[in-house]
Amino acid sequence: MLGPVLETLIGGLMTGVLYSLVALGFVLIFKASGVFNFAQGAMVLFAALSFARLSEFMPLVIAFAFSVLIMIALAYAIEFLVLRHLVNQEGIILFMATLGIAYFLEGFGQAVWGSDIYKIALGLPTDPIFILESVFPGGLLIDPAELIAAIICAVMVLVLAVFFQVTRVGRALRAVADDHQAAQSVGIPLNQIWLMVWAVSGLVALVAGMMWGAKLGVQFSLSLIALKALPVLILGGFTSIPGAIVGGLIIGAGEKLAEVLLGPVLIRTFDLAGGGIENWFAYVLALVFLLFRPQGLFGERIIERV
Amino acid sequence: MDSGAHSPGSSEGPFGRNDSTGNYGMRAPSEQDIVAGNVLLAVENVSLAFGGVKAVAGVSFDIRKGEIRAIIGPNGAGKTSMLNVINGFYHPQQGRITFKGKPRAAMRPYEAALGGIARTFQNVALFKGMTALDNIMAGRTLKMRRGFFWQLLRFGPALAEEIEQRRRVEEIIDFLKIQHIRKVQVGKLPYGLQKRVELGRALAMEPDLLLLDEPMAGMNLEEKEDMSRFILDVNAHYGTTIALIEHDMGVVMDLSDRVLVLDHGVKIADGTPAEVQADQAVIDAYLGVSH
Amino acid sequence: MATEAARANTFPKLLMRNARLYAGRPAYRHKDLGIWQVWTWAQVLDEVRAFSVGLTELGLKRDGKVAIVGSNRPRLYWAMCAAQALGAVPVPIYADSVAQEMAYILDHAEVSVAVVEDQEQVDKLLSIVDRLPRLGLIVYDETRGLRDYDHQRLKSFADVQQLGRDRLAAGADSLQRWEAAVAAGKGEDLAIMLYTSGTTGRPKGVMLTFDNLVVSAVNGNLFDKLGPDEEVVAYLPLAWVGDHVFSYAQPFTAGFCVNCPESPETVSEDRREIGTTYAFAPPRIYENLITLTMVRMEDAGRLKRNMFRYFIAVARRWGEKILNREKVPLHARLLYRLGELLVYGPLKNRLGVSRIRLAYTAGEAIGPEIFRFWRSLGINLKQLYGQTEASVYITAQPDGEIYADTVGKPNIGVDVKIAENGEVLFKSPGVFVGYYKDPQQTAQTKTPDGWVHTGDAGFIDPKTGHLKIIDRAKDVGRLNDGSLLAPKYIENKLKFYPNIREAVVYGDKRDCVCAMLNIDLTAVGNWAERNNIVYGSYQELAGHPRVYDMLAEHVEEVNRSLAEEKAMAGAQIRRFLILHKELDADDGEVTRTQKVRRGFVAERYAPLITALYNGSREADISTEVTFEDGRKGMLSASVKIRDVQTVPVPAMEKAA
Amino acid sequence: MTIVFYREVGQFKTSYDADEAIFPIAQDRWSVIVLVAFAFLGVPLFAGQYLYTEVLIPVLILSIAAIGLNILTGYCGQLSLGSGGFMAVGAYAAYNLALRLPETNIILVFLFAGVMAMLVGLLFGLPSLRIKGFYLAVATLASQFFLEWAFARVKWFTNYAPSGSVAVGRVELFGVPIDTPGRTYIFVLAITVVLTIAAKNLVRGRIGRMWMAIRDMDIAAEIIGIRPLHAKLSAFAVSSFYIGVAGALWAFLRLGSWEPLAFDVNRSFQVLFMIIIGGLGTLLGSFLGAAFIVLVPIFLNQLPSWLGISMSTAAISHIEFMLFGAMIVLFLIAEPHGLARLWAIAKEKLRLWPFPY
Repeated sequence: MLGPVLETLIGGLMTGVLYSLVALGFVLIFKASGVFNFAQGAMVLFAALSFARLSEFMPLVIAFAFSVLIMIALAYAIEFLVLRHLVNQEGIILFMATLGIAYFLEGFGQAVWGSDIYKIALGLPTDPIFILESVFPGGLLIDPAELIAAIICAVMVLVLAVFFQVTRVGRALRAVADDHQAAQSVGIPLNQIWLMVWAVSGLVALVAGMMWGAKLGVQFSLSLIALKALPVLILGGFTSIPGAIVGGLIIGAGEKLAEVLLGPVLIRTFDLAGGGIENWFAYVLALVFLLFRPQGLFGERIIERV
Repeated sequence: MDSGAHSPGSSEGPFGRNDSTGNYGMRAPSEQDIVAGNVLLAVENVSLAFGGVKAVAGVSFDIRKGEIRAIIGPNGAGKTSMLNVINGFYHPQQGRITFKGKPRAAMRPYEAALGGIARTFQNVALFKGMTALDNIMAGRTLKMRRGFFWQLLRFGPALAEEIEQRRRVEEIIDFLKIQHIRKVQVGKLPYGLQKRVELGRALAMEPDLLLLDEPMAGMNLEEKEDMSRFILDVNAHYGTTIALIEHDMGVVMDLSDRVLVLDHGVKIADGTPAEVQADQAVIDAYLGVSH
Repeated sequence: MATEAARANTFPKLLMRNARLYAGRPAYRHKDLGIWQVWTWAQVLDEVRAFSVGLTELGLKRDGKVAIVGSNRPRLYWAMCAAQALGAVPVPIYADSVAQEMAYILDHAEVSVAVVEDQEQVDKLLSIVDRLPRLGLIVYDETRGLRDYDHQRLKSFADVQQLGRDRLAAGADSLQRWEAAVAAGKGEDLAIMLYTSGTTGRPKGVMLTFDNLVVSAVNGNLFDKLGPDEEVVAYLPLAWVGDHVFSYAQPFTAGFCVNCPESPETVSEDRREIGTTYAFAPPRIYENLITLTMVRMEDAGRLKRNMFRYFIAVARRWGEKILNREKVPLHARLLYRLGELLVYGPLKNRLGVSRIRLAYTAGEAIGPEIFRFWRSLGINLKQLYGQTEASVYITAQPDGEIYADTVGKPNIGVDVKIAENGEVLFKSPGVFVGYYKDPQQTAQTKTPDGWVHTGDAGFIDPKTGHLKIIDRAKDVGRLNDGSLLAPKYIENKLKFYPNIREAVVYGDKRDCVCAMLNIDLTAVGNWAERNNIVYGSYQELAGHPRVYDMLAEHVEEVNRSLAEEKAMAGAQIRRFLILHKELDADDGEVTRTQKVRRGFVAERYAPLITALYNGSREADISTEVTFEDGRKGMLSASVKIRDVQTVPVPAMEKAA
Repeated sequence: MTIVFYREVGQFKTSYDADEAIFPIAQDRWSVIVLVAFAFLGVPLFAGQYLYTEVLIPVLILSIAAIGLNILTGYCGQLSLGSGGFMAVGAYAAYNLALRLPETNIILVFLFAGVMAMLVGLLFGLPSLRIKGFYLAVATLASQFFLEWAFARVKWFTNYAPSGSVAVGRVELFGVPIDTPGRTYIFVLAITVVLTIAAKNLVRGRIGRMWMAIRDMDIAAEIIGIRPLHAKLSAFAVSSFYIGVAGALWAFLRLGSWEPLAFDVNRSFQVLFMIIIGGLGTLLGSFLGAAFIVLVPIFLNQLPSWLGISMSTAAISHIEFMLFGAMIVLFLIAEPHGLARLWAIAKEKLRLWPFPY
């Protein structure tokens, strides 16, 4: 019994890393511009689509390079066309704006790149690996593709974390997050900062998109899967990078385990047509969590000043 | 507008107001009053800190029925924090607050409101999206009882209640002389008028204790005079007990019966305007701080 | 109806008649607490009766005097009627007069009861009450802020009414007694005493009888066909004969409704809501409305502004003709229709004058431009010449005979003649009894055979048969070179420029004509904004060289127009200055009705006048001023003086 | 012709009742009365199948949903992305009641739908006491996904229909079958009118002021004695009721047969877009927004044929997405108060004419 569970746990953790990556995109933008970027999911879809279609008629590396350029261009467009017109608006307004952006991107992406399901062949090894055969009969099955994906993401996550903590720009970003005026007085043009974070999170989206794409093919539903990052954020706290990472892992593992362990129970008790608990488990988990610790695992506590 | 909230101590009986400058004989209650339980609110050795920062440190004072009580002090003296403690925004780490003779546990602002405490804010806190009329009407929420389904129909009792409350609110509008802006969105009003509307909203609650946080901040002389007049009239006409924070010393001395002086969260003086003015500690605290 | 009124020959009687005839119709509306409170004639009778009986209870006697102080509120009008019902005499007093002025009138009129609006007035009275032994009772309408006052001599209107109601409830006898008192009232009884803030000296108490007022009012109603359906907004001072006739005498006789505004700020708002049909105002009001309109249109988009200008031009060209039912080409009619749709209609709607059937201007000459503007919009604005001593009506313009520069024909029952010195005399049913306690003033004004000296110089215009007023008789003078000088006539020409609020012209027994001007803060201030001229104060703006330039042009235009009229050509303005402060009633420089006290101003600003005539470029002046709250202070300034072009006139025409 | 510009001279109020009327200005009052009368009597004279089923009925039903969300988001300031889920609750509640108690009067069925949605709404509204802004948005999103899942998986809800899709039989009111588009339209219109009036009464009364107070400044609201819990939950309840009813109407009278997908997260966004474009915090906005959202796709579908070019439906739906996305951003930047505000400004201009606004 333990074997399968561990298997799922590992699988879940791997997905979790992907969640973390997407969540990181949110955190980046939220920290730097206080914008809750609902369009992150759409960006993932858009990036994945671009890469998938480009890679059809050019080497992966070049396709990747182009995709990066596209994402940067996109970041620029968003900053130029939307954000700078909404400076010092309430967060909720900006949030709804990103909702609009999300819609636009989904439409635009599919209009440009088409709306079928596209494969991404990263040429990763596919034959399964078995580990801990000594411990478990038959050992635990691990899909190397996922493993590699997870590792790439993990690296990405680390890089970003370091980038934030150490580099000058990173600190600048944090400054902005704390106080816009302050940041400006330090002599950092706000627009550039925003441009940068959007570009970076675009990059993140691209990587995430590629990984997902490689896993389940590039399709519209990507943008929804990416929404999973929302509960991750609530769990981890909107402003915390470690939070995003841990939250991602918890959610990833949690929902897989729930599917396997809780699923059958529910199915039996409520006479369900199949499980599919993952669709909501993350959210409800986050929701319950919210009630007890609104500021998330790592988020700073907000004191209401009057 | 006769509110049930009039405290007996308020109507000035013999001391008729025989000039227009608004000086009400001697009101500051005697010891007997206090024995007679005429203290409306007592604050005992209250302390409040944010993280490490002490906002208020072991402050004690009382507010007596029917008086106008001023709280003054240099910036960052903890005046506003004091008000926030009184109407339940902050919960002091230590100390005791007794309102209407009942010592009270930590309570939410709306509970304070239920108890009869109203207030205005340093930088106007009106409902920007609503008209002056609606803002003041909102102040009467507690006075309105009609349930949901009557509201749905807006008929019979609900309508009657709405109209009754509107009449009362109109009396306040009349009282504050803001008829001409009745239906203007408060966001569009000049600052002085916004302050007046906010006062109106507080009055609509028919409070026993009215907390005013710098009611005259950013006003020109004329507006200040009007506002002073309104505050005195509120105190005289509705018998409302008033505690106000104000920087304009002239105003404080004219209006208040007793003055509490805070500095860096500590009480440095408490007494009649004259006494406080003479107090050395106060003078020192204010050195360099010109108002 | 005339006969009806003849039977009911006092206002209390008229009230009872109206309570019968128009029982259910609105008599008074007052915007209070956000809505229009309405009283029907029947209700008004009840209110008045209650208050009246209450007053008897409190010892008000026949021939007692009752002061009425405050803004236009139903209860204050009712107080007048309540007093009259008992044979007592109401004495309205300007609400904005300072304590001293009040003290004088209260004492002179031997007032025993004062009915006032609110705390402000009560405070004023209390501050002088020691000097007024006779004043036994003060009744206030607005209770606000008064509840802690010492109530020995103080009562609220409601309390007095309650007293009356209790008494009436106690027994039918008091009702009979009251009605008897009303019945006892006779036409020749004294109805009211109006203190005219005469342009010189102490106010005089003009005594008017019921016959004076009722008959003039009835004649006025006939003259303009006013019935019970009119709506008037009462916003002018109660103590002014105009208001007394237009929002008391005429409503009572014709039975129409009087509407009292919520507050001074909301008058125009309230006027729009009510949709007044019969309006009366001094020229200044019509002027301000236009100034405001023009100022606001400056901010409009170019297209709209041009459209506005175009159609206003159309109106100027054709509007009056159409209003006067003259022959007008079809295309003009159509254009005007379009204008009505796009501009005039909406504009009148905004200004709240859409429903006006008849509007009067009086008290002063109105600028022909302004006069025509209103008429061109289709508002039937007419001129009227009247006096307190005449219960208003002397002459008025009949419909269809409207001229900007005349004051019309004698009203029904009025005779007018011109004395040798050019002074206008009249005789009418409205002629006052006399000035209270002032026989020789009375004798000076009123000849034994009943003719009254108006003190105005004028002449009957040969072609129209209308009366024309040129100036106060005593002010018509001559320059040293003998040319005729009618200062008011010139001042009016000056004041017709929106930028000039007030003008005082001197020159009698002097070598040349000089003028002191007041700028209009609204107009000039706005002009300054548009030409981004910065100014900190009225004084600074008034002293600004570019303002001087602008006004100099105006003055020169006036000179040109003067040059065209033989009689006046000699008296052109040589030099002028702009005063550093507005002429103010509180400083006694103008009357409460905004008439300049020329003599007083001359004394007050003597240094300036000397400077005007000794050719100096500027002069220092310091004067005492009174602030709103009654405090006094010194205001000093140095005022520049300007020379202006005059149009040379052939010598032989001088001394015409 | 005088209706072109307002003529308000002579309109004065002698009672608070009149002063607080929904349309204090006579001109407005009359034009609305005429409009409604026309909707009931005039439209049926000329409207055809297409107009009914593709335009009028959808607009009306979605307006109800929009009013619901507007009460929560526009008036009380609580952002919700769960409308789709609550519509689903209404739809399935109605379905099951009609299924299991076939005799129930259709009005009761819809009421029941509303009430069930209300209860669920209250449940998912609870977090709003602790959390604000997009935290709450995420919470509501949770309800959306959970409900979607529940109706897809819990067989009982769908009466064990193998395909998971359900269908309703003929709807009838007091024996009168509501089967023709014309009748459906009148029925929906009647419900819309009633619900709109009720909503108007709520938002202009004590409760509405409570909501708006919370929206504009919750701190100040609390010190005048408004319980945040009370205000927010009541907003959630009323809002969900309206959305639930809308869901039931949509399922019964628009779709007839449906599966959970009909109420997926995109439906939530659709309703949210309606109130953003239409105008937050105005009932008028709810209608304008609904009309806009319904008409634009129709227009887009017609456009190619008018222009004589052919376009795949997929492409059109993509353009639709882009357009809505762009519109949202545009409105948030240019006119955060939406179409309703534009309308209001136009009206003010007419009132002030010829003076500038």
